[in-house]
Amino acid sequence: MKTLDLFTSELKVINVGLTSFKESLEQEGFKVIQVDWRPPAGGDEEVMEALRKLMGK
Amino acid sequence: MVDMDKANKEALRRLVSATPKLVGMGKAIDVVPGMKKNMLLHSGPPVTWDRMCGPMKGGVIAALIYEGMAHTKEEAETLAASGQIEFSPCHHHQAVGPMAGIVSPSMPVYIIENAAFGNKSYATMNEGLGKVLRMGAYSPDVIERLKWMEEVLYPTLDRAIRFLDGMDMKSIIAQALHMGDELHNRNRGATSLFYRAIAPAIVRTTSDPLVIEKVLRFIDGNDHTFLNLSMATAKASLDPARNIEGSTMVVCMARNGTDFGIQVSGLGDEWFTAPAEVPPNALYFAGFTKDDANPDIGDSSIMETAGLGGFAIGAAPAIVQFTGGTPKDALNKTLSMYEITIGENTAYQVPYLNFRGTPTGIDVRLVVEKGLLPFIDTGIAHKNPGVGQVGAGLVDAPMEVFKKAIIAFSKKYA
Amino acid sequence: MVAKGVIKKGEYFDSVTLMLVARDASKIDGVIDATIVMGTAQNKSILEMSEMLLDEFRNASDNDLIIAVKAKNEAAAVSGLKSTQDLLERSRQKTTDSSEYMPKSIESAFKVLPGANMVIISVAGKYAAEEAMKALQHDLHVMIFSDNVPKDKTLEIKKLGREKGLLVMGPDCGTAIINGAPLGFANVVNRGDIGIVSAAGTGLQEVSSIISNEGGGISQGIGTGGIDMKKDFGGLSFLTGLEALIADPQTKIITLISKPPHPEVLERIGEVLKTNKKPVVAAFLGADPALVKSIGAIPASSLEEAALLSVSLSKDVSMEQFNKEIKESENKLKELAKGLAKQLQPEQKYLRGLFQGGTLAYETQVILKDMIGEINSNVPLDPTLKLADSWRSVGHTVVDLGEDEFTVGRPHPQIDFSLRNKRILEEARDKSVAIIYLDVVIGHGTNLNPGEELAPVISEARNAGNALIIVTVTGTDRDPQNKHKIVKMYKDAGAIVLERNASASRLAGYILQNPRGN
Amino acid sequence: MSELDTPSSRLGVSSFPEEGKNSVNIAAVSVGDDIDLHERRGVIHTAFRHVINCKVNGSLVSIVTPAIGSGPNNIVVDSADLTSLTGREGCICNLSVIDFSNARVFDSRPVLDERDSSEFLTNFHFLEQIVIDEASPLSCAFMLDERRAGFFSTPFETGVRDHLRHSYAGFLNGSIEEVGLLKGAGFGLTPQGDDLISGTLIAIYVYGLMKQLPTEGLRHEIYNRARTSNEISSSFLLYASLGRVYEKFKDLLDALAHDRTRIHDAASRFLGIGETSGADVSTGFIVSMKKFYKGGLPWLQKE
Repeated sequence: MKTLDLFTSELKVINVGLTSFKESLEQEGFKVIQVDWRPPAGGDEEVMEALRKLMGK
Repeated sequence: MVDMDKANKEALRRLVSATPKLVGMGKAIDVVPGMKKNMLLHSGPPVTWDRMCGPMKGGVIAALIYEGMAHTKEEAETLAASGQIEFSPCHHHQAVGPMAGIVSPSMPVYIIENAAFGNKSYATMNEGLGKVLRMGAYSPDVIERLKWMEEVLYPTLDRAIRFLDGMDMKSIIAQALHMGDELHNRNRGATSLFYRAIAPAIVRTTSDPLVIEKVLRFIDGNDHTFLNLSMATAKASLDPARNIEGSTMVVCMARNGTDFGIQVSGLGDEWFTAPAEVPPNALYFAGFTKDDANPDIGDSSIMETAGLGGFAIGAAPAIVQFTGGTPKDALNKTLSMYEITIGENTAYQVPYLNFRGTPTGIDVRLVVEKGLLPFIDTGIAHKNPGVGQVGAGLVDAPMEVFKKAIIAFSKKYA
Repeated sequence: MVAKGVIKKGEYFDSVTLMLVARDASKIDGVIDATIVMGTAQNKSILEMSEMLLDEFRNASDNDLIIAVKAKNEAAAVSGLKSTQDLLERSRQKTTDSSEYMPKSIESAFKVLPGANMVIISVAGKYAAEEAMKALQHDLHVMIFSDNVPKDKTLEIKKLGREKGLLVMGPDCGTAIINGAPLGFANVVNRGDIGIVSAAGTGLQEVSSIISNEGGGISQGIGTGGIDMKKDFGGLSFLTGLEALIADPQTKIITLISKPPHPEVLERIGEVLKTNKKPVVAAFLGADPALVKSIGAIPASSLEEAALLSVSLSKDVSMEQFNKEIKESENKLKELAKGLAKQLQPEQKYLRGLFQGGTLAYETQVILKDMIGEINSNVPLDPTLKLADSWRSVGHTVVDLGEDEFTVGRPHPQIDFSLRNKRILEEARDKSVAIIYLDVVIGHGTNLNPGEELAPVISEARNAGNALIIVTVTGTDRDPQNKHKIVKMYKDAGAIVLERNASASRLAGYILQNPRGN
Repeated sequence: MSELDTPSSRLGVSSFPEEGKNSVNIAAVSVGDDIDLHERRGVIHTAFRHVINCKVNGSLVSIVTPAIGSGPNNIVVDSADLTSLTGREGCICNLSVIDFSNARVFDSRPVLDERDSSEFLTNFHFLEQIVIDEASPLSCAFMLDERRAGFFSTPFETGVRDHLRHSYAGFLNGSIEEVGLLKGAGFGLTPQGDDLISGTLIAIYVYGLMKQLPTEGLRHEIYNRARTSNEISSSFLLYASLGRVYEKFKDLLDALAHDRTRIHDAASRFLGIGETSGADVSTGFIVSMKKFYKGGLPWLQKE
């Protein structure tokens, strides 16, 4: 059961977005990695749609 | 639907298993495919005379005077505008040229052979820094140098290269990366290795000591001697990866000072273009500013396309000021490129990443998905003909061209 | 000359570290020689020759690490040995260069942090879905803080999560507590045996804080976002969370928090509970207790009750005892109300609740509607009571300042106090206002100086008029802001401070039911 | 040594879930040719930032970062740092969480034969000079250049130096029993004596190739005398005795035999292993080769 694996493993977080969440977790001594995220296709809907097709989504 | 990952793996395999070798030299008109007496090759995607930027126009003028087709600037301009001169991108002739990238019929070119795939590529000899044709200069001294290169330098080098029975470009580049080059903005290591290899052969094959001295000094005096060779090497390595059904790998990035263009393996020879920009955060030589700079120009971005240049900047701490930072920043720049590339080239390594292979094979999908643009570690020309290089720096490829490619791709395949 | 040393069984350090540490150690004052080697026969004989072989070393094995220090005197030897061991320990904590590189995508974040198991997403709603799908495809649990995620995408995500048995917390999930880690806007609470699934953000904060303050503890606090309990979303995330807590050996008591779920969702929750042996407390605020009983859960009328019930269950306090205590505290509350009511003038009739926490605004209305009647609101229980203008109060009024109408172009009221502070002073000058009711939610992610931000405004409001100011604070003393400290500041400023929203609401209710206090 | 008494209690691989839950989260780049992937459950032996050693049904398998490189018993994974794999209590490692689909098999046999002999010898002095110049102070490189003996200062250090000097000289003068005195001596997780022996073992193998002599028996005997309960050291010795080499040493041999221009890079990388290990193996290799080319294999003549 994947949720149980989570509860019994060390929590390791990937944070996409607000860095304050990363800082809070680090303050409490948890492992976090921040993703330097940027909007796909610079936010261009048409292109994102085309990309989704190509990525088979 | 085609298996793009498989296609890309194949494209990368061809790129990294290339065996580029400098086999000799020849006159463009004799060796370059499709070259004509009234044809001038230029860098980047196709461009007409009226849309050409200053440096490229200057280069054209210089070439026409050099070819004896015109005697003055004005004559040259009229001729160029008359339609009697055919302009064609280097890339359409298995050739590449730095900056303006002008190749005229009687110019000597290096011949690189990729034996593994039986294809060749061509590039002119590097003229050095300052007032040079590739920067659009056409003053008498420029023409004179070109003449000397044709009449003295070319035969001397050609003899030496053939005496050596060719030169393995891959191992020179591999070693140069360990000597602090990234092979685009810094070619000092590679040029030294080239010098080391060619010098004895020149001495052996040339009788006149004055010629020997001048030729050796010329090679030694120009750290960018090897640039044209590394570009031709990249070109020869990339061409076999073209036209692979379903591959989203970029096989060419090139700029003509007006447009920035890319070509993608799975999309044949179609160019996807957008306006070329002036490098925003470049390092300008004393006395020059952004206002003097010409928009991004030259085929030299073939280096990044092949996983070198900016992609390998982590190997070149000596020029990190171009990245506006520390060696660590340069490493992070290189690290970020692994996120948009298909794989690594184990023959070309970044020592400071524990000899990890350079990030190689740009995947259009990854660029668009991650919104992370390939960056090019490039030189910058003055916007006016003939002034020469005014700086160097990092410039991002425009997102526009990758978006266009994705749209075209989904039209063709999805 | 004194030799000291220890054997470290089964401790391995790379040889570079060993060498450096030994070198540093031999530089320490009074130390003549210091070395760290494997306890092989050969090394022992070499130690012997250099007079560093202690008897306890003789039975060290090839795999044991020997730390030996030789010094001028006892003291130097002891300190030398100690600092050697310290140096070794420190070498363990060395961080790595690779962490300096910021990966550009979830995929590559893996390479820097292999074994990652949770992704928090707080990018703009239209992108959040894409990232969440990636996370799930990599078998990662996900918390989506972002709101305005398209409904179809939301369903897609929740379905995939359900299929794969992965937690999908959100969209619009403000808070969660996983393995003791505060995710999003969360409080620092004790760990323990009470597991919570909540479809109401501040609800989870309020309940987990009360539990912690009452000496109980949280095993897991799973948020789902409010939308989860709507018909179309069938409680997909809620059910996964519930099943997880049923299976989790650390969890002895399960606490459920939500606004009344859609009947079909409630039914599905009942299905899952059929197999469950653990006691379940459910605060489905405003739902019919009979319904809650019918699915085998103990109904709680408020977040406070849910929390206290859970704690007494986890501490095996008898129901009689529990009810007795509730009665006592209730009586205290009524006494307090009497005293306060006496301070009011005849024209002071109305309650004005200005909320940072949506769930709390909702709970207060649920509690007070039966005590003081109709309450106008921008988020009313009864649509006919919707405020024409959210910026102007009418009669009894409760506003949730966390609603979009207030937050466009402005940070959430839990971060930016300015808007509410202005409104407080307006209400204070209104002669018809009897009570200004405020909640303050603290914890990670919220305003770091709620004391300094609000206390002065409270005293100013007290001077501006005669309205009573009731404040309730959600959080714990271990939160970065320290609950205890700010409670005191508010009291000193002239506010009545209660630590739970439900009590505070009922206090307000009692006061208004009996304005003269007789 | 049974799995129970492996000293691994605190070095569990937390992100390695139990069997059956194959949430693959790390990809293998290469797999050593001596690894049997049928058995995928093991016990952590030791764990460092770049290396996790596991006992997988009796033999040692090392999960390593690309920085360490391939080897007969190495699994190179695509990660710059394994620290985060080694946080939690418990000591099971489960290789089935590694994605092997794109891994290539590493061939640990050096590419050499008698035809390389001459080039090899001419290039040898390059290597020797590099080791003398670049080896770390407390390595065995003092055996190549006496001036380096001065690096050993404290009584224990000089003790180590002299012990290594004498026992190794004895060993190379043909008394195979001296292996017993050499093994386990000196600094490092793999004691320097063991590294010298590894160097010699590879030298014997290479010399055998060049001179086309059978040396298997000899290598086997030396290994049997050299092995200890230090599993890491023993597995290095084992592979050396089998003529199996790790990527960095394979590259070095290849450079020595085929491409002079690469010797310096290859040597520097090899010297980078451990604090002294790389240097000690190289020293053993160089000293032995020189000895063999002067007067053949000392131990054989005795018999």
